[in-house]
Amino acid sequence: MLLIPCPWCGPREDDEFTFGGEADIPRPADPDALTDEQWADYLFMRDNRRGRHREQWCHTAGCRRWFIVERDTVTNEILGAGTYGGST
Amino acid sequence: MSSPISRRSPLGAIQSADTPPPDGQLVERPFLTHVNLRLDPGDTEARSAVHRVLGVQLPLTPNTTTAGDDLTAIWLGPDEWLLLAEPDASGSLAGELQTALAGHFASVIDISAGQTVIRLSGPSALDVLARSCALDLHPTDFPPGACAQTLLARAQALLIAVDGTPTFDIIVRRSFAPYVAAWLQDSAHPFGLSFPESNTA
Amino acid sequence: MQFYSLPNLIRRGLRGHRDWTPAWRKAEPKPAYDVIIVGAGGHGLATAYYLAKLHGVTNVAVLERGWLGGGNIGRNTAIVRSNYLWDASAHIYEFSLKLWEGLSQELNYNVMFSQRGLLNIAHSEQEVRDLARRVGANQLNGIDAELLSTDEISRLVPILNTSPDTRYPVLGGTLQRRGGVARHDAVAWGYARAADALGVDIIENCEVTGIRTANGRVTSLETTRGEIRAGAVGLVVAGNASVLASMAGIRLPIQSHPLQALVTEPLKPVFDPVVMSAAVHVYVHQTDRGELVLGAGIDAPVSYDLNGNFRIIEHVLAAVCELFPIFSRVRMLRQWAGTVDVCPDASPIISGTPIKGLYMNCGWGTGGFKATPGSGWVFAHTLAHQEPHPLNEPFALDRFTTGALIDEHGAAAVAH
Amino acid sequence: MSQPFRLDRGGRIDRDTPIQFTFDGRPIDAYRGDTVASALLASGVTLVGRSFKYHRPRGIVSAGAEDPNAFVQLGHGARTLPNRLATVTAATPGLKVRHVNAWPTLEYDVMSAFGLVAPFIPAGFYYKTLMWPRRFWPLYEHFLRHAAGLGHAPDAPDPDRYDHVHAHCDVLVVGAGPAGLAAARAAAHTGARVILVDEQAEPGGSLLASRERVDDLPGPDWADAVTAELTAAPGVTLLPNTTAFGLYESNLVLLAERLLADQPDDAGSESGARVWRVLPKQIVLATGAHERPLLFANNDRPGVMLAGAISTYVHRYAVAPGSRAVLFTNNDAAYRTALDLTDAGVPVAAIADVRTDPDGDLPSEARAQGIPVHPGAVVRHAHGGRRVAAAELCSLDGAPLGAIECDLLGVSGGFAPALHLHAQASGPTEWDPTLAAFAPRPGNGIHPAGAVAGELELAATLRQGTQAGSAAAAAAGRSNGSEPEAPRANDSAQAPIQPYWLPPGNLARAKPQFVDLHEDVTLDDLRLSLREGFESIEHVKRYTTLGMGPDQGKLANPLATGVIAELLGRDPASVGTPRHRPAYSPVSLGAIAGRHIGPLADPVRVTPMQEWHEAAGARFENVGQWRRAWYYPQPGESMHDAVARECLAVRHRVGILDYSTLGKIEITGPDAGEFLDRVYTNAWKRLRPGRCRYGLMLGEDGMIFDDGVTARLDDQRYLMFTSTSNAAPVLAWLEQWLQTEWPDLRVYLTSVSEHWSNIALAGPRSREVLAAAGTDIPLARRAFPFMTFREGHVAGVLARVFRISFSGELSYEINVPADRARHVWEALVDAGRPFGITPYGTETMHVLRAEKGFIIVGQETDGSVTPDDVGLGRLLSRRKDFLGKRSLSRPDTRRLDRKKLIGLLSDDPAQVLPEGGAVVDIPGFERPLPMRGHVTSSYCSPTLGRSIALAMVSGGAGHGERFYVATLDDDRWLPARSCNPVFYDPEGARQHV
Repeated sequence: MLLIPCPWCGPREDDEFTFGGEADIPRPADPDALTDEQWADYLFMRDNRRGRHREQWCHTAGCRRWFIVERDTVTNEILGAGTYGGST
Repeated sequence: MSSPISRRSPLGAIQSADTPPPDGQLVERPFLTHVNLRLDPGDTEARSAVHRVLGVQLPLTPNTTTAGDDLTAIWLGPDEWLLLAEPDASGSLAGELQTALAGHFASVIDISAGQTVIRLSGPSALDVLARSCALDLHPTDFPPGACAQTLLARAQALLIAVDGTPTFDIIVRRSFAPYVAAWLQDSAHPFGLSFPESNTA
Repeated sequence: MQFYSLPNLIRRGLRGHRDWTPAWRKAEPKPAYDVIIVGAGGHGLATAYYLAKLHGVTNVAVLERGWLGGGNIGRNTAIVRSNYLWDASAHIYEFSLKLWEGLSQELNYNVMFSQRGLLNIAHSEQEVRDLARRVGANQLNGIDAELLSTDEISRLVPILNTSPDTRYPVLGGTLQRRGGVARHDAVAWGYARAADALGVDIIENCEVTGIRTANGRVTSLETTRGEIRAGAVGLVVAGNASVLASMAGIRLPIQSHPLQALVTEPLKPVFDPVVMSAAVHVYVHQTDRGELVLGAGIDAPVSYDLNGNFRIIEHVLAAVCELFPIFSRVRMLRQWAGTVDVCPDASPIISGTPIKGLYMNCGWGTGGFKATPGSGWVFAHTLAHQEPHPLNEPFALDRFTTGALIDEHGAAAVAH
Repeated sequence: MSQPFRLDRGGRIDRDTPIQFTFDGRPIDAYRGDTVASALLASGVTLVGRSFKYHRPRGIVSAGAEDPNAFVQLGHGARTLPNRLATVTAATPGLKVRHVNAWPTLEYDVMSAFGLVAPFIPAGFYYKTLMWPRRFWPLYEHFLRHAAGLGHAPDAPDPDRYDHVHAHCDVLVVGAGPAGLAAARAAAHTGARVILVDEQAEPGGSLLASRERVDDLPGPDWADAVTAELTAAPGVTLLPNTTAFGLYESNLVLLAERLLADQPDDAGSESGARVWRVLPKQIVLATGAHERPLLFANNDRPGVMLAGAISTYVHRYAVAPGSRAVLFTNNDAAYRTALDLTDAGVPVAAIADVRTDPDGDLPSEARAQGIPVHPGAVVRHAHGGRRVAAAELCSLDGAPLGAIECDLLGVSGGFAPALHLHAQASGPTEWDPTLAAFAPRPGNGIHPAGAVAGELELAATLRQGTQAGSAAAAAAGRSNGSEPEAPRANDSAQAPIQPYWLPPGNLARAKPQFVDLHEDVTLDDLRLSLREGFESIEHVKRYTTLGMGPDQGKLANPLATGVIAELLGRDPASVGTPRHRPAYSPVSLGAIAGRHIGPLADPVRVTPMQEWHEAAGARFENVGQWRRAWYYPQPGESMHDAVARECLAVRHRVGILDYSTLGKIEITGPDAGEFLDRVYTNAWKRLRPGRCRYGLMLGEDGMIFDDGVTARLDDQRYLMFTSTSNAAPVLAWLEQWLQTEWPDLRVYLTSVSEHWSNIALAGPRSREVLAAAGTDIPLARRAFPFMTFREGHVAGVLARVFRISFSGELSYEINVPADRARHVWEALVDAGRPFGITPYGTETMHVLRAEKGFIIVGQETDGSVTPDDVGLGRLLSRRKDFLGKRSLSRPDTRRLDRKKLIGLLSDDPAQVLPEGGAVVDIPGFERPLPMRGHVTSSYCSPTLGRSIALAMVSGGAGHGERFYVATLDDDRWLPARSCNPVFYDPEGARQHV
């Protein structure tokens, strides 16, 4: 059970949250300009990193805000959290 | 076709005329006015406009509330609040706010019928909530005036510490109210607490 | 290879079992191999075995970071079935199931494959529709599949709560009689022993730290036991696919999640088939030892963490107590987690890569164990011929570019 | 009283409260305060069970949760408890205790025949045989399964309920022995919130069996005093009978509290349980240590016990587990037991000590008492069958020292810290050579203290506990500067142990020597495992089943580590120990499930009209958590009849549907239109206020995610309807895009799903009904056209009325505040009576929409379906980008042979094609048979008086193409022809009237 540090509500148990996958995957500005490979890379390919991992969480059962958490995917240790616009 | 319009609360309270909620330790507080307010906290003009209507400042500190005589402003998010007021305020409150906020990027939505309030109070309140709530509601961490959106068992709920009795107001969505009420009923039973007849959905 | 049989067991038993030899050699890495398999799990060892047995490729090494069979083959819930929805999946899983049916004899190692039947139950009208669709598809693919009524289900598993008064009543189900379970560790050991006997070097405690390439072709592997040259490399590392692939600069459409499982104290036999309910994320069967083995849902966040997650266990056991009210007083003995590599379509990747000579067999999600023999068989073919077998052609990496996904979320045991 | 082995004084049992229970039907006398084990020992019952594999006679080994043998079945019927440990089960009046795993009786167990063939069924024998003939495996397995197993599952649903509590504290102290009590005291001293748990019925741990004095009080009295002090202290929660069974990340600790049943029943005191879910700021680990058994031939005979356990039975329960004892040790602890036995009047015939010169205080005291001590000696063999009769001693070099008669053989191989909890969460451990065991390293908010930290001396343990308690409180932010003085104890210094793993020389060849008593894993099994290359400790575990029993190998694993190290000639630290897993002690599934069962299993969401539906005799279906009216059968009507009646009512008159479960999201702000343009496939900015539009939402992969109507309420406000099951996912999805990708858009999203109930009036007479119900909204066709919405009063309630249709008929969807919905519903029903208004449910809704060829997301679509596939390509805007658009131009989404939505009419109009049924071009019996697609929806259409179906088939189909649909149960092929998926009113005239 993870304690997710919501930037607004503080640490809460993980079942209050929705996991939103890897962070820092911006939607391409002009998808039509991309090759199928480039689009597939945006759509499906992930670093799935072992260790430091920046990821999106939403405090679904709380303040409904999306934010960024940095977590070690091996130990599940939370290394930091930040808001969009803010930083981790 | 004009039979008097009867209102029904999720937990079975039925009344045509609004009456104050009965006293007690585990009761529904039906038909209160719930207004959802969204605005940019940086828009100080908008906030003072709201202040003029409500008579209280919007709480900017997460998980806190500000209470006026007949109205409580509850923090829901950095740009979202719930205004909890007496039954008769319904409609008018939302209307006044909409007028006051004209021209601002804001949203005022009356959701009174979409949720209800369960009041739990008494010395065993903490023990009862500990059966379904993972938060530490000990007064040192959760003093009167504090609020938190969380889960009660598998339902979302908004908890408000009302006073040090302790007394809690538990705000739940309409369709989840019977489930939450049943949990509280089941948890409260060993402590000799239960809903009055009219509320056992 | 010492032949395993009752007479031999008795003969050696009379001599105190002193002259049994190791099931597989503790091989030292040679400087070079024709093929190197990374990962001594079920799929990797099966690949090596079929390479040597069917394709005459015996200059093969299987590298294992830790101890043989210590990955998902040692952590899974050992369920075997082939009732998948889409043709591509149905064909490879059914091919695999046929191999299972003769595996103990093939390997001269009793993997205790027990075809006690596999029951999928539905709790909603839409689930009934989906199961019916799967049965229809399975039947056309020659896979045994039966649609069951609630009554038939309660006759098959009387201890299952089929009352209409439960929160999510059982509305129907499907049965694959040829489905069942196997002794998961034995599968790894059996393949290891058989592969070793054919000359394959199994090298434990040898971690791959780098993948070297030259002009777009893989040349060698850097390991904790030195550099090893390779003609071809097969990465079969469930739970670490992305990590290994990244060593070759390849990004995969995979996310790794913990999958929870638990086992109870041993009981005298109470039911036979495997029972699965996708809606409540439960699958349960009783082992030959008498323990109930329960599989649960996967954790939502990406993680390689192997300490269990109690919340998921709470949810699953609530569902189990609803489905099997008599299990409420049975006790959980051990709980653990494995890492499942999940593709967006819940189907595996058995494929070449942009790098010549480098092949991947990964992304099996929760379907890996049941596919072990078939996966090894087609991957061996792919490595031996440097091109995919028709059975694994649809599972190419480029399907994520073309969009030709094989969406098996419905047929996968748990919601991904 | 027939308690031959009960001492006539001492003990902490309540001699004034005699009780009686039965063991295999035989009455057993006991006192309140006894465990089942202590009572059995007091009565001279030593044979309590049969071993898992060879069915050898087994007795009680320990006085706690580590016992490998004392598994029994409690009670019977629905309340029975399989595989409970007699050593931790309180003796209660009327408790029925039965043996497990023996037949027909414990004394004469036919399956003990396995013992005879033991030489031929070593570890893993089943991997080497039972393979021929192949078809016999089910037979072999049947036999294996029935031979294995242990207790019996209950035969009826569990009548008990289980409590769950979330708890928080500054310091959680696990274990209420000397270290734990001292720690809890020190932590409480700072005013910290403390929870102290212990698996035993009363706090005190080893103190309850100690000879030492603490702060000038006898150990047990001091424990009582501190317990009283803690019970009185504010902010301290004391939980006896509570096992900390799991430690998870975030230092979440799971406790299982055994509750005394409200009314004594035959399942005894364990029938109820409460699970505590504790999130402490800091943890003091004071879980003590487990004494290690020693290897010698027949070391599993009943009467062979851990030395410490003997002391516990003597001191706590006033039971002498035997009448003549021999002790075998490699450390000082057993001497304490020798003195305890002597004090209790039980002669100690010999102490065999592996050490050549045991000269500590305790050995000297023992010698002084005249106890024969044999230095440098070991027990090589235990004589006796169902009870040990003699211990055969020899010197380390094998020189025989003769057999010494005894009925009690106490062993002590040193102590292994009970670090299970710590290790479960991957807490760091290291090999401690002075203990010859693994010990936990502190850190990560965990403070080990006492025996678990390797401290075996009482005074030091008390000091350590006090420090740990203060340190933990301080780390939790609670400190008042001062640390209470540590309690003083007068215990004697202990000489170091001498690790003893393998018996020397040939002694190691003697058979059988059990490493794991529960699993019947012998020394030879370990040898075989290593010989066959299974050297990793995990391989040994899996190959031999070492430590896989319900005792979790608490005694076996620490011993095995040393034995394997010696057999391999390696350092024990490098051998390691099998991975520790929760639960430390087994916990019942029901206790873990807690309240989440029966009526509280999952929320049942209902609409404000639920009671009306029930009164109207509706049948219901689950749609996610919602319970929706499915159809309203009238007396004598089948489902088919009812649905037919409801359908025709809507087509010819008027029907009323409770559609409140739809998701409703208000989208407000200046950029609301732009936002909708990005998330919907079609264009929205130009939609005029007051108008509605059907929208389609795709995932980024181009596949249909959700659909529904959205209305523009005013310039800057839209109301979006989502499908019932997607209400939450769609809102989350929209918020994610808004907050993470497009924060620049000035848009607010608010769910109003629960505020607005939705009542659908459908059918040619619906306009008249609405008018009759009373409304100030002009209803004339031109005043209120199709796909528009109006705000006004309906039956006196302010409503939003949408003229949209999911049935293809003239239809109004009337949204009113949920608390007034029942009033409006009843008003409409009353007003509709003259028009023959008919309530209809979800089944009829499905038939009506199928007749119109409207898709249901999740039924026609399955996550692999694009808008083109279901004939909605016209909704794909060419002029703007939208989520998923790019994916539609990938090679596979452009394929011409993709599955497309078609209509199917079976040749036999009475034949309803099976939903899910496979569709083929040419039937046949060869397999695999090429499949064109499958039937997604199939109904009997009362309107058309025949069956209709929707199907997805590759390449789609023109009109009248021949297909065959396979039946699912009887291998028949049903001929059918393709057609336009819009079966009824294809021009859509009816909804415009």
